[in-house]
Amino acid sequence: MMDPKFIIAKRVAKELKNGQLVNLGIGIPTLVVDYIPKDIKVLFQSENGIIGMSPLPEEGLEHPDLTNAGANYVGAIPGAACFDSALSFGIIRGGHLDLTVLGGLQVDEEGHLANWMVPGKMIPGMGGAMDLVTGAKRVIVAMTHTTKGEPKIVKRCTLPLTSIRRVDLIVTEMAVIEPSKEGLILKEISPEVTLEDVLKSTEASLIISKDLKVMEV
Amino acid sequence: MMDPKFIIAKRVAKELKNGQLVNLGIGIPTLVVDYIPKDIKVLFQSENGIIGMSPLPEEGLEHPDLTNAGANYVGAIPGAACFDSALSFGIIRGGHLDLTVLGGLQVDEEGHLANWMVPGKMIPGMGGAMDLVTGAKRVIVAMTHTTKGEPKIVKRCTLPLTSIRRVDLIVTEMAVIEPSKEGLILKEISPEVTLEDVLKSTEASLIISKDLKVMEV
Amino acid sequence: MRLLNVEEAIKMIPDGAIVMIGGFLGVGSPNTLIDEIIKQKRSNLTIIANDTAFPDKGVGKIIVNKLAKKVIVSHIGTNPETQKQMIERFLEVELVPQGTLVEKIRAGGLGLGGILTPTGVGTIIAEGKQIMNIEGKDYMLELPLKADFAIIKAKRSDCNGNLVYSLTARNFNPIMATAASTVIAEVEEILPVGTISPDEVHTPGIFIDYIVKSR
Amino acid sequence: MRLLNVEEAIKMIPDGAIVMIGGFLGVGSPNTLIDEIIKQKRSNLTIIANDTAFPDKGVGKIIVNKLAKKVIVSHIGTNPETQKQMIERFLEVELVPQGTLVEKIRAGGLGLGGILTPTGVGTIIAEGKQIMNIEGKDYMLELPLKADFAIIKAKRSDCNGNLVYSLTARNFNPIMATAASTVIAEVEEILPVGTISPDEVHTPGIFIDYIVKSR
Repeated sequence: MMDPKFIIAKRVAKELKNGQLVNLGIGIPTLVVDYIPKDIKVLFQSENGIIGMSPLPEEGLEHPDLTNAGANYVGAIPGAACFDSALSFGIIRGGHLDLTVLGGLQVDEEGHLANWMVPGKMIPGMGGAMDLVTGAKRVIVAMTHTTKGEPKIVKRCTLPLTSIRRVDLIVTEMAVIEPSKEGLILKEISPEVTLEDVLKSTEASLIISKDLKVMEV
Repeated sequence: MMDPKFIIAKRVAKELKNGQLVNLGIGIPTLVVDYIPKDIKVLFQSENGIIGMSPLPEEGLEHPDLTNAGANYVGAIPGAACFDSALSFGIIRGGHLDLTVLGGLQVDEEGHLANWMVPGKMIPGMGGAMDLVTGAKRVIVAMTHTTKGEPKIVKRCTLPLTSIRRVDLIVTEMAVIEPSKEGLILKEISPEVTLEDVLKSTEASLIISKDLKVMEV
Repeated sequence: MRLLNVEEAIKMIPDGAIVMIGGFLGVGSPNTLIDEIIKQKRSNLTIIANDTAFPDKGVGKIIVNKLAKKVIVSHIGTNPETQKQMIERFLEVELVPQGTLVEKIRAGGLGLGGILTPTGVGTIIAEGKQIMNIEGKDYMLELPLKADFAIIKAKRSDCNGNLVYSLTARNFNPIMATAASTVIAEVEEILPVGTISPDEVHTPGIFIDYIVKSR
Repeated sequence: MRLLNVEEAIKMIPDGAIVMIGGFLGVGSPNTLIDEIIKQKRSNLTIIANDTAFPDKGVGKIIVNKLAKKVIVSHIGTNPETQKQMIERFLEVELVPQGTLVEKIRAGGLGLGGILTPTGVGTIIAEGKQIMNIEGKDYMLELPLKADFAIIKAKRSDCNGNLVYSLTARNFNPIMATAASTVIAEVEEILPVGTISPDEVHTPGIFIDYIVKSR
């Protein structure tokens, strides 16, 4: 089986639509860039202040003033634009960002995401995540289905929420799940696992879609 | 006797201090620029989005994209900077403007200025005046002492106020008056008029400064 | 970003639309677009702009042609026609201090629910407004402003819609570009992508839906 | 604007000062000034910054050298030393969402009494905060942030202090330049007045009190 993170990134890449403005979070979301279909052109925004970010064209071309939100050196496409953090988060909070893909620690039955702290253990801070989840037109959570065998899709988040906005899609290596008013709708299952496997690895109740599909990766 | 507006402009010019950032309103305040002492260098801000405005160097050099807040063609000094209206009013409201000189319809005993409308008659609107009076570090009102024989320095403004901030100085062709907690302090009288003339032309009570001077113009 | 001719661009705007128009007393106004609004007699408009300029300039022409039913502006003093139509009750005029107006538009564009400003506190424009005391000082709550359309003017654009403004013609244009459902930018020249440095861009192209060339 | 050497510049900052520091994970941070803060052991600082960067980079070095008593930041995850000092109760950490942090600083700099943001509503960071419902949506009132000093980094300055930033090194720098009593800008090059076009200037020189050259 492929490394889960590549399966997730590959599946998320299919969600991108031509012409979208997209912000990819650190970790698995960053990998999405490698799987974008050839016929799809998107613009990448990074919250540290750029639209038109691209991968570093080659080693040796690093510029100390051009990085992504994880401080990794990147490139820029012709026609890129830079701006300060106030405009950058204005773009995010103001609904001008079409899609954000973020990592997650937990998502619950209401579609609420928790991804910024584990009280008493790990407190990285929310960075731009709270603004991204609150403001982006579409939010996809890209995360492994479980961590150390523990389900990450839970009845109710035990970790502090990132936002009370319902995320739009959860993509794991096992399944694609769409949070809705009625609850979490299981839309796709990986060809590598059974429905039973998914249900066992999920604490939250899942509504099985009438149109349940095999996850294409 | 000199035209009152030139007397006022000339006296106001003496209030400018080296290195200040100054915004001059339309009308009499605009004339101040012609009387700035040679040893004083100030920067002029205009609320339509420039610091470093200068008079038009000569006719024929008008540029359609470079005007003052009255839509008159101006020049720019080397080292000028342009910006949008949000930053322009951020500079004003945020306390970064050292001085504004504005025209007035009325000023009252509390030092409150009214200069943006005469209900039922003339309603030009406040433009940037409310922000300027509220935000500038120092506000000087430059206006004629009376209009059609009616005092403009009154007990209490009958016209709608521009701000509840007490202005710092009133300069007319007859007198220089400093609003204070205690009331309006008469500081200087024009050599062309008597104390009696000033008191007769002023509706508000004036506290005569112990250090009353002759207005130098 | 799509390039349009001016006729197509103005055809998108329906009668009765809320339209933001850039410019300061006509400087930095999208004049080609304004002239076409008049030509196509787009009417019953609500105009959000800094001012109503002069009778023969910028937003002023829309007023003179009686195409606006309401204006939200900071100043009408340079266009006698505005006050005349206001007195005749043909035109509704909402006056907002200039710095507050631009922050309201910015709040609308950048997803803020409102801002607190000291400007106007204690004056007649504070009537009916919520006052909040923050650390001993009174501020007025001002709510966001958005529009159906923004028509703005820039000096240059690249083919991605990245905009650069010129001198004091910038004014309200970059802020309005963020705050309307559809944004039409009029520009004097359109350059190849890559000819405007990322650090020079004043308005990123993602805010711009359509570009029209100035006539 | 006055040119200073780095020693003089940092001597102005007293122990216990509130200091804003530009940069995003060290990119666009005033490293020459930061190194001098460490050299002069300026201590008990309250730092307002986007993040605490890495132990060997940007603001991170100030943390590692135990010179801060409090940080107001959006992220500490890349610097384990920050969390360690927080747990040891040596360092107070106030976490603020990045978009809220920059708006709080902007409000402080540009004279607003606060802003309403939807970010954080319903989460633990909303505890004790005032919630306001505007047109059916909840927003959180966030108050302005100001500082005694801002130390920022730009690429270039002219002799009037007009600043130009480079690419993603811009980030918080222009906003912080508006919000401190004393603003010290570190720049890589200082150009004659008139060599930076008015339309290219990112931060007008009036915001800048002192310029220091990067080492």
